[in-house]
Amino acid sequence: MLITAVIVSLIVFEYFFDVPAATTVSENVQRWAVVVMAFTLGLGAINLFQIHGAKVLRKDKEWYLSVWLLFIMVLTIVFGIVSGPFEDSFRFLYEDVFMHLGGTATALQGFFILSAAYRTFRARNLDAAFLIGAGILMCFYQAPFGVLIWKGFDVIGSWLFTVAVSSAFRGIIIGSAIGAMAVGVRIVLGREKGLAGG
Amino acid sequence: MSLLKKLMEIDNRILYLLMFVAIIVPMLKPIGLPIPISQYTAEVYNKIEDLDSGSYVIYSMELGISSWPWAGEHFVLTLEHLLSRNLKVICVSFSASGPYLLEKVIQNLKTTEKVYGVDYVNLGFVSGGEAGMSSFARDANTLFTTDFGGTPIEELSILESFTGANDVSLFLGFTGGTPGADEYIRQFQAPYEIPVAIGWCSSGTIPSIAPYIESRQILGAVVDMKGCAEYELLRGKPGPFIAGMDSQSLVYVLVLSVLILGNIGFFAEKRSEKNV
Amino acid sequence: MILQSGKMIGFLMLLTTVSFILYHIYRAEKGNPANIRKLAALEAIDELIGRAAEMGRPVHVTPGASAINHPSEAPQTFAGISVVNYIASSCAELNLPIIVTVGQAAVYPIVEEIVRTAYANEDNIFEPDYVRFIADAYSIAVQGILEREKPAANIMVGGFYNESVRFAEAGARAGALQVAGTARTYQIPFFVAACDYSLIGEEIFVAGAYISGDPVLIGSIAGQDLGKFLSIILILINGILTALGINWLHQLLGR
Amino acid sequence: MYEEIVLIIAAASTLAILSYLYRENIFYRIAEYTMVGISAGYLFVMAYRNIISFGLNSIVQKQDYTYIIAFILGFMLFGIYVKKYNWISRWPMAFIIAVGTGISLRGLVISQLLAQIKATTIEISTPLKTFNSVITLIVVVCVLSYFIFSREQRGVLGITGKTGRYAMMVAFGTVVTFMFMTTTTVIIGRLKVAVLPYPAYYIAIISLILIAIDVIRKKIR
Repeated sequence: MLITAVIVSLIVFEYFFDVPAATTVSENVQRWAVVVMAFTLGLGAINLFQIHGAKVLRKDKEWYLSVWLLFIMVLTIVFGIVSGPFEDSFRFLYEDVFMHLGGTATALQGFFILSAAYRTFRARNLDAAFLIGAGILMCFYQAPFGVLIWKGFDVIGSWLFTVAVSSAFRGIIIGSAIGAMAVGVRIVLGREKGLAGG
Repeated sequence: MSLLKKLMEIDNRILYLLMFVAIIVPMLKPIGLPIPISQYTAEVYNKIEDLDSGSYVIYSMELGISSWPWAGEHFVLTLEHLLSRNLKVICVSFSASGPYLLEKVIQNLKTTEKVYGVDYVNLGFVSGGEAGMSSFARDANTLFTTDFGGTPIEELSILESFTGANDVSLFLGFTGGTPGADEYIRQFQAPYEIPVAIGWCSSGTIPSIAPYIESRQILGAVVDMKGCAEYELLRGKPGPFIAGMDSQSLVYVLVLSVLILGNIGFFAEKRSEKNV
Repeated sequence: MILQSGKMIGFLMLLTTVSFILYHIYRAEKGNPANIRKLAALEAIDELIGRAAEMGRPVHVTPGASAINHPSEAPQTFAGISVVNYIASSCAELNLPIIVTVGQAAVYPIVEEIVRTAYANEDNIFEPDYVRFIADAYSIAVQGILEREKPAANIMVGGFYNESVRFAEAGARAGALQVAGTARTYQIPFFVAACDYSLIGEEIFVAGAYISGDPVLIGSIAGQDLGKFLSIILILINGILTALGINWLHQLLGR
Repeated sequence: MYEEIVLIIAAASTLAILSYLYRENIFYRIAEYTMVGISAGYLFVMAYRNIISFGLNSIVQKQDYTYIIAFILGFMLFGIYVKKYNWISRWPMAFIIAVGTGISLRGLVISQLLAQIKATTIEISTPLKTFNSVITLIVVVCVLSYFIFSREQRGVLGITGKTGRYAMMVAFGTVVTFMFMTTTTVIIGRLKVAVLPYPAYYIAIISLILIAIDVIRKKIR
């Protein structure tokens, strides 16, 4: 799509060159984008309506849960927009209910990693051996008990971290920056599958 | 061999239970292990100490309300530190989940002499991801019409002489991933040359931020509970994070034993297969 | 038209890299693509499918849970779809049952079509439950499938989030040999630690390009390689010059 | 009283999610659906507020009518829900993708590519610093060379590529280990706020009893 190519080029061009006209246009485009992107945030709710509405209509397995989901979603929206996001009703849903659900859900992941570490993280090849070896060593660096056993763990750990780990990530960052340029080129050319098909 | 086999077949749930035990026991009976202060935390702390009073600081919150129970005290501590240095703090969020957390942080401030709208402000959420950041950095004063609570910006005296990133002396970001370090340096550090520091990041993301700290694009970072504990020490206000580090130690002992045990079992199994 | 101060080198770098990529895309479209190497993990896939055929157990494959309308996720999903394509044709050849799980509604029709065609090409029967769309609770559902249906091979290439570690664990416990890859940095470690072969980061795009033979993809990979060569050369020269105390390149590279 | 009720709800929410660790159950399912519902609703509210404060206010108060374009593009997004007019939504999508790509593309050349190349120097000061900087340079080059695909990884490229891969493995191992700290932090927060204080611990006791009953029931079978 031509519009994509034009906008990408304009924004990139304006950054490197001092052309007031281009800057004005690009500034405006960016401010519009702030508003258009806000619209996309609302789409999630509509999408849920479609999926779960269909489930309820079809009386799928556990359709009552879908009803509950839609009910609680509408409730949040009504409280947030009609009575205002600083009212107790909205705050109750968001701060007293969601805060606890969301926080705990984050924690689950750590437990899954723990059991996976126990069952499947095996030094089955040299790659994995390096990975697990570093993992074990870093346990001593990360937690205070390591220093208590031997002061050297802190020294080795921080050396490994600042030199080896951060350099490896530097390599990844440089590589992915170049990769992002390639994606950009494909988008401008309209040759990125899925995205620029229109 | 049979003992090893038994140790190899512990149910996942037992592991989870052990994790809980490792966390709870030190909470009830603290051990008090020493905490060395890392370079990364010290850099953030010293930068705040070195700023001229009256300069603008962006306090950018990308974490959601769910992080309040476990890191809220740190957010408040940092904001109080900024205010005690007489800095003008502009709170903003580039992730939709952030503004309420900012609101909660502000509600829990213990200092009473600082005034909302004069010394600090919560501008709320700017949508648009990097486009939002870019617009905010370029001309924040024309982007906003109200603060998060709906007060028109004309009534907020803190914003009178604030135009955007050019006026800022420090960008302090609190992030759990995206948006995060990459976006900060792309939109704030590189184009405007303002110092960027990470006020809080999760431990898992720090390896990918480290290259930027080593290259001095980012000054430093407060990393997870460890960083918070160090920050508490630096502020001279020992609190919940220092206490929590004991739990961390026990959890890491558990992780260590799990990794080693699993691999011992793996190699023992391999050897016995060879013998057969 | 004034180049903003201090940004010249940046612009040149962008221009050079972009022209490398454009040149290689052009070359590839002219029917003269650069060679890209076949990755070890791809060779392993053949072996895995062979093993599954011997055991008479199915192969599980998934293109990840990522969407296809997001710039950083779409390429991963399409790489995953290419891998599905490759595996589907191998499985169809051996008339081996395949289980493809899809977590995104927009991806499902594409994958279904691919697998159906693959089996039709070999005159083998395509069962409707070969490709399964999982509307929600993707991670729980796939975990369940791995545990119950015990595939002999589990291949996961695409964009994965938190589910990666659970899939890898479930696959390993089901006794499957696993090949996995994603470009999401935080999920790669789990795949490497828990799977037999892994594709790290950009390797999944290379695998996708190798399989699909898409000239644009192959061209952009070859073009990127030149960009990386250039970066390596710059790093080396910069390193040597700074060691000698000569700072002009160092200053040129940025303020 | 209100506070106590809130605490009980907090405890119930926390434990409902955690109960997944024992096994999948209806409490977890309800909690999950509630979470998705509130989260989507919250995003909708945020979207609404931002559209008003950035978009509508700019038109009404500042008389900046160019924002009308943003509104048109925004409403075109809804075309996605009508099969026949699906194509309408492609315009705003293309717009969003274009702005996002352009903005990140222009920033990353200097901030990520060149700045990181620049930072990779050889420092001649103390022997340790020199040693570290040389190692850094070698690792960066090796990692980059691993991601070169149009040459076979043999000879020099073979060695550097392998080294790069192992260096990345060390980095990934570090990531895995470090991740546990967040979990611990989160759980401490959960326990302190929503499980251990009165009257929340009653919920914890009830759920422990439920689990115990479930275990015994399975044993009997």
